[in-house]
Amino acid sequence: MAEDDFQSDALSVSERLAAEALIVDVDGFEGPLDLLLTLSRTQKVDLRRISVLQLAEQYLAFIEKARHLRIELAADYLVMAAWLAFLKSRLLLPPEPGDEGPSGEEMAAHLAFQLERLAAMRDAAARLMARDRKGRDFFARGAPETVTRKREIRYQATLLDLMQAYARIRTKDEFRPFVMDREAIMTMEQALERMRALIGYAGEWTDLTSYLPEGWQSDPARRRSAMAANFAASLELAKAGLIEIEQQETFAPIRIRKARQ
Amino acid sequence: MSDEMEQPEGSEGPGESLFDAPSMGEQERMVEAVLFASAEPVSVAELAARMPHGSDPAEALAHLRKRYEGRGVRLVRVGDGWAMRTAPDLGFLMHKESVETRKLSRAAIETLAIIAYHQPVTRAEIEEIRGVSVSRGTIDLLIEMEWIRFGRRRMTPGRPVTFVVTQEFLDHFGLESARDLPGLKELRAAGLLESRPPPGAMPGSGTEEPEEPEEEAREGQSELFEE
Amino acid sequence: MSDEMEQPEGSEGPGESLFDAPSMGEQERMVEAVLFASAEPVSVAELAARMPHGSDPAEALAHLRKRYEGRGVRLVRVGDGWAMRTAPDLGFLMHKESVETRKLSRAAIETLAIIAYHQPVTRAEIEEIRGVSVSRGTIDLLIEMEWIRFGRRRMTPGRPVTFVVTQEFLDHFGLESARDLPGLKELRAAGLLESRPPPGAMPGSGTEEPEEPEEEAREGQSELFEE
Repeated sequence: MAEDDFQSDALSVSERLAAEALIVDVDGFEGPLDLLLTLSRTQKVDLRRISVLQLAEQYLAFIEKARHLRIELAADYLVMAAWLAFLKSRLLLPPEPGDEGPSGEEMAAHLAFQLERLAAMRDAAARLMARDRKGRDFFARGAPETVTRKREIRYQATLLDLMQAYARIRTKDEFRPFVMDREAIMTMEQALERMRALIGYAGEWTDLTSYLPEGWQSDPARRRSAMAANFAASLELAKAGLIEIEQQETFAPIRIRKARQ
Repeated sequence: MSDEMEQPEGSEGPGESLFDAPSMGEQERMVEAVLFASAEPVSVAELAARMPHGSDPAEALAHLRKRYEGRGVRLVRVGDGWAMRTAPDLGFLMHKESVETRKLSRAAIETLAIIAYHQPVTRAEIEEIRGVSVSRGTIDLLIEMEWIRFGRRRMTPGRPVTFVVTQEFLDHFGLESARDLPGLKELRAAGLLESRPPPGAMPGSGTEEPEEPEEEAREGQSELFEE
Repeated sequence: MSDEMEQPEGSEGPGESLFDAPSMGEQERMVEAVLFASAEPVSVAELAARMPHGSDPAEALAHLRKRYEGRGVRLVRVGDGWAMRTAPDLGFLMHKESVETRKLSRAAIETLAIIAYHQPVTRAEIEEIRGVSVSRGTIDLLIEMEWIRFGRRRMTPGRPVTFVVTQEFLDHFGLESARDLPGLKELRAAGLLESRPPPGAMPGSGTEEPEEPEEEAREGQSELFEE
């Protein structure tokens, strides 16, 4: 701490406070360029006339101070410090013969350009945000009428498509693979259609199996399919309120009858 | 429009009668803007509350209403409020129509073909011919397209409905009657019934098989259409 | 073969060029109705598509714009669209309609301004200008607000995506086009919109591989937006 006090002796109180405010506020900076821009304002000159050398020194002093205060600085602040130290040496020392890379002046000019450009963008952003804005200064229609989007989907099919489709179906039988054999399949719709016709006569509880059509009772595969279809159909009919279903206990026969009323 | 300058800034203190009310032209502008931007009809009382003190929104409304007479939008009374609405004769502009052409799905075209060749035909018969169940969506779509319609009920137990093709169908496919559809022999002669090698006849090889008849039972309406 | 199908259903048959286009007064009404009904800008092409055949929406727009001069609502140009908006001097009447604008961070505001003035601009260029990396959240936020969108990829190594501002941006800030951004000409004249390559290695600007940071940005969703 004593060291800090000693260091800051050289600075006036107001300068010291300003510097400390900067440091305390370090999180508020949007990176080293932003910090440089803020520091440059203390020069109170047009950014085009700024002394990059002086700016570099200000920045390095700032970093130094932050280190003394043991403030953790993000790496890019330190990278910038290293670069500015290099720039400073380039600006101060005459170029050595065989030196490669850009001159100190070129580097300084580019830094000045960057600062000016950033400042210009800040200014542009402020002007943009200060414009009349929709939803604050001017407004769109509050009750837009919904445009009914009539999306007409037009299906395309030619006579050829139709004929090919039919041909496909008719020739399918000729090569019908075993797995496609639907002989042993009864659809729920079939069962439903059939049961609808029969249900008028089912006044008493009747075992569902008695509804299986002729020819579907013995062969196990057909019987299974018919049973499933009839069961599903009876659920449909019960849902429609046409029949009642009961089963006395697990695995007991399922029985149906016409709904009372 | 020098009146603009006299109008209180912000609406903080419209209660002051120190300021003259804005000119009627200015009041009309205000009513116009408020009605335009409001999502709901606005009552005269609410207009008065929003406008500078001393304004006469009822009169401004009357002027505005006259101004919009015969225009594309009108000032209309809705309940005890006022709103702007499109002129009724321009309602047709509010429909945006787009036409999208899609290919009919295989299920739909096959179902259609069966109905065309076998009409009148019941759903059960279609299923028997196709070998798979026909989804309700497929039938509904074809009905909606006005390519098929319900025919007479079949006089068999259950009295199932039948389907037949429509005049619209015949027009679309350029047919005078469904009887003009080429028969199987002609199809064969036209090369449409080329003999294809039998697909892998083993169970499980179904995936390589383009027919994949099982899919239909599973598909929902949205999957009816191929790109 | 079904030409009669092309005609929009429900329209009073103005789709044919057999009919004369409506009078200019009538066209003006139509444009007025369509623009009043829409909260979003409507392009001339869309107006033409919705109006009867032979209409000249551009001319109707010019008439309409004149008609609304000085009124409570105005006809404004937004990018390639047109919209009705309330006059900005009447904003004080609308506190009820005001939407709470999200408080944007400084980073977001600056990033937005850089994209607007430098578009199309890559993420690396934004970072070079601000001297700090741009967080994904900032870009995401601006995209979500529909103020920026992906532009074309830059044809440089790594093919980085670029960002541009949207029509919604123009609409929000009351700009006819991005050329009307405040101070744009001066900034360009001052060379401040140039992307000058830094001499030698500068910190914080990824000079050695300027497009490098884009590599990560490229993968993922940005792939979706290739034009």
